[in-house]
Amino acid sequence: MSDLFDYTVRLGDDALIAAQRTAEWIAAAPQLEEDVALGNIGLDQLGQARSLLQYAGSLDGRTEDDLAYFREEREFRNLQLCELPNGDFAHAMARLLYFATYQHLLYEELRTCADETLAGVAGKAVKEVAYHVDHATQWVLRLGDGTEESHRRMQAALEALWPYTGEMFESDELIGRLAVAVDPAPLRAEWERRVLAVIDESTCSRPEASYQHTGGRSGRHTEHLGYLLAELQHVARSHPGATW
Amino acid sequence: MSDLFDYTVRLGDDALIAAQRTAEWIAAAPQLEEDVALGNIGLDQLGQARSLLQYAGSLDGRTEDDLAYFREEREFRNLQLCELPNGDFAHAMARLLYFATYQHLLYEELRTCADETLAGVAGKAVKEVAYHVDHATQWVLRLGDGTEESHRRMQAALEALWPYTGEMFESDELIGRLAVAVDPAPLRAEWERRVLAVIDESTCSRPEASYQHTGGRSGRHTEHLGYLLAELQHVARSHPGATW
Amino acid sequence: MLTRMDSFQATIDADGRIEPRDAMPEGYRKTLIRQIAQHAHSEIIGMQPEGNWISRAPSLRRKAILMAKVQDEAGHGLYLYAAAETLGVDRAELLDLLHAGRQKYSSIFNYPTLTWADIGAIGWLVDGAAIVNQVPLCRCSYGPYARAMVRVCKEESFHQRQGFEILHTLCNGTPGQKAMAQDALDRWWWPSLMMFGPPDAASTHSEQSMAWGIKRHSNDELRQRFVDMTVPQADILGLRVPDDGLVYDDATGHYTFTEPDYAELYEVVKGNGPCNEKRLAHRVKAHEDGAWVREAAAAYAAKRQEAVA
Amino acid sequence: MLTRMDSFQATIDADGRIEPRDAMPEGYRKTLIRQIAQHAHSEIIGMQPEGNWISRAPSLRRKAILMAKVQDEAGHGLYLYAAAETLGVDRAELLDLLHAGRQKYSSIFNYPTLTWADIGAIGWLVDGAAIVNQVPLCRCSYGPYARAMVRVCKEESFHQRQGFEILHTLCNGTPGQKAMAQDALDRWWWPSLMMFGPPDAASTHSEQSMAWGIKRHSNDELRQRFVDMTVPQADILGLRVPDDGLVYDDATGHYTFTEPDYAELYEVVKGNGPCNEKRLAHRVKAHEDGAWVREAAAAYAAKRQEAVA
Repeated sequence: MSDLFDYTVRLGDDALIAAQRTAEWIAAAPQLEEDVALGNIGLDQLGQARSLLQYAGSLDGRTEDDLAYFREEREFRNLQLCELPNGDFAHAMARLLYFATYQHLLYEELRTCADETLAGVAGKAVKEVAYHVDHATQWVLRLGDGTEESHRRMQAALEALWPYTGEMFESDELIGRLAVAVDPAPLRAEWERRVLAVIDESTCSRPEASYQHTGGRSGRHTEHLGYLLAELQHVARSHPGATW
Repeated sequence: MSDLFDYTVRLGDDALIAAQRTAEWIAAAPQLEEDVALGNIGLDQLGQARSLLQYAGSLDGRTEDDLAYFREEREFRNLQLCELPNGDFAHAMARLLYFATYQHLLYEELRTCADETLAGVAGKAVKEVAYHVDHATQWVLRLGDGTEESHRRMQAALEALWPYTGEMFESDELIGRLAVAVDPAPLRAEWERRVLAVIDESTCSRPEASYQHTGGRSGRHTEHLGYLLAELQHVARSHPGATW
Repeated sequence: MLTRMDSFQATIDADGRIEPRDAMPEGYRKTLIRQIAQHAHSEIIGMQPEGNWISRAPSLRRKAILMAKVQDEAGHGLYLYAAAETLGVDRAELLDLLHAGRQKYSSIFNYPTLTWADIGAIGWLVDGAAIVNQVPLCRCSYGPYARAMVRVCKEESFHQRQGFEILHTLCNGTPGQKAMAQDALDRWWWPSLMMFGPPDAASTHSEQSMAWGIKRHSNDELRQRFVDMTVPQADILGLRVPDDGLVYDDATGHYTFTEPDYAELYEVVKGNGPCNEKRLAHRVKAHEDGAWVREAAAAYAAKRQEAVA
Repeated sequence: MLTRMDSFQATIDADGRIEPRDAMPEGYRKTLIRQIAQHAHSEIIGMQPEGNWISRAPSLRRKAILMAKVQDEAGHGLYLYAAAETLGVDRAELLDLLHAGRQKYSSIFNYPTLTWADIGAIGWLVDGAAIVNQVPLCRCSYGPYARAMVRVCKEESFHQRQGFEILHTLCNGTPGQKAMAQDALDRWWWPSLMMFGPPDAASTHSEQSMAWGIKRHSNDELRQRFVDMTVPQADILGLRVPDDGLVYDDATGHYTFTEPDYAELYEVVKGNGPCNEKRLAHRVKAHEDGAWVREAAAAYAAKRQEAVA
């Protein structure tokens, strides 16, 4: 399998697993407007996943569904941040702020890359994730500067997920070899600037962590992903070869 | 498939799905002794499931694993009571009291049935479930007559699961046709006598229900079973034909 | 001189639209609130049985379609609560009534979704029945409700086609898939027929609603329309409608069919269906889990307001 | 006349057993409490990574074996807490220290179990290493601990064989299964080597523990013993140990191997491993969720007591 395949799968898996978690909020959100908003966001993420996995699949004769439903856990390449269980609504918004801000910076660069397909996907996606960032920002501000309880929960969520943000900016040999790949390491400073500005404004304090989780890009995940995949894949795997 | 197969699968599925839920308590019980006790109970249930599914499988050339891992949700014949999510420890003990008391009465009759294998399984199992009844009884008494909170939780659990007990005593055409089958309908009076005696002693009040759930014996389950099976079956289905 | 109530009756008689600021009889207002609220509640409770399969949808394309559909239902809930609010109640009140079990939602959502094929069956049958019920509501005498229904119906006919398409794919798939489709039809057929409510002879609210131009057709008329529309579609799918009494009557051009077991309907309406407890408990839990979020949003908004003032 | 402490030293020197009512230096008592508690904590935290696969075990036979194994670990926890209690502490205190992060458990359990093969690898490598560590403890100078270890070791050697057997089946299975087994060995090899603690040169508690007959062999000795035992088993499985420096030395009869990255060990011990937070949070949640149950049991017991009195 090619570097381009591997790289595209990373981005596709991020979006796919994020979509799966976002969708768990549907019919469980704090208010109906948020069911709609999270539905939109989940659909955007799923759409990105499909475009990326279709493209990856086209490089080695597989379909998006082959990649989503018939790979093992160790073959998934998403960030651990995306696979963590939902937690409360503050966790959902902290994750969305961290992840969408990263995606925004990444897609912004990717849309000028030499690979037309990736550039095209990124060009469409960058607008979507700008909305995600905005949505998350509004909620982090509201929750951080809302009630005592919401402040406490927002702070806890920002801290709980912070140790999963380092992974977003890891460079590796694949990134070095593949010209069209966006090196995420240099995006970190701007990501921190943006995210910390929101956190500061929210009256929450800046999270710190002595440890940063890693492994998603090489298929070493948290113990949560296995359960997510069992659910995601069970029907498809129960009917091998079927069309839906 | 024969009536004997269908009947044996009912009992086997009850035990299998109960074991799956009981096992979820391991490493999550209120105290270490209870991790051990629930481990024992889950192992007993799983052992019964294996004996019964092995026997059912032997009737039509399948293995216990074929039956456990490669049937669809609609082919499972367990009581809905067994598949409900665990809830709190009071729910676990209410379910065990209801289910094990039923199993005890059933196995007691089954051990004198004309089918040697079923009689043998029942003869071994009846001793195991007598212990389960005893364990559940002790806890229902402790929780019912413990603290205010435990009383409230025990009462809530007894009531929440009561609407799932009617299904245990349903007779149907299969039971009518199959000579070795134990008709559960006549067991109801003694079951109620035993269970209500425990509830009375626990200082809880007797639960009532205007509705009794049904459908498990014809494969109409709650929406919970599908998720349980996705988890149970995912690895096996991911490696069709493999030996473990 | 015409009183304001005369003007109401004149509008109704002329098949015109009553708007929020128009005078209306209290019974008209109450009937509408009850009906629109029940309709809104049905949309949001209806998210659950379908939402149950989003995480397990067997292809990414189907997953996306299903997510969009469930999200549309949340949107329908929003329009409908907004329509109800034009009658002087607010959404929070209506939700409290739902959560307390004092307002109903469509009983169809008290049945479980047990396989992927159920997602097809719900789209085809349940949305199909909803459309038959709702298309006449696009001409309802109350303007805001009628306009909400126009939008809802347009999306629902889209959902209905998607449901049919799911089943069509299954019916042309493996034997296991085809069996799954038949099983879904077997389970959803009778509950779908009951979506039109009790038979006319036993229907309580109908007459006055007809007079007010809220309701345009009787339950039995709509049920017949649904059967006539659906049976030929089942034939296209190659599925058998689970009714031995089903016969096409050349003379009338309609299907004769067996009446569903209304005793079951009454039980489910009373709360005694397979999923009544689960649906309401899920809804209440989401609401309670979200209370701190709504409070925070309100507190934040109040602080901004203060800052501006 | 001999003092009671002289008698302690005499018993140690004669390789005899110290029993709970015997005199012992405070340092001896504290060291033992710390070690036994850490060992007990390791048993109960160790239930989690394996418990993670009970619901997904790919055959019913393996599911039963795994359930029994995890249940044995709970049992080991019980014996070990009981052994610690003979030294004048109680289980509740020790659990509080664990939950507060003030007592440790084996760092090996801070790695995730990612595939079914990890259950084989844990049985084979982790229980294998535990046995190498623990067999000498069956001759530990403190009687209750030594006796608990006899029982624990017997069960663990059983677990170790089961783990090997899981991998043996995978290695003789499909290519996918074999790859899963190799992957598990690749991930668990280095953490297993670290189970013997820091290299002797950096080991802090060892010398005094040796003098007291608590410890019988150095970390590096035990590590070597483990490597010598395990590498031939890997050969039988047809798996490659992920160490390019691994060579059999004919002269010494031992394998030469690359030292693990102890910096990682120190990080994980400090709390910075992939699952430290998850393991402790799960444990604390089970304890907190169970508080009302333990309170109820105590209240009930008190009521019975009163009734009898």
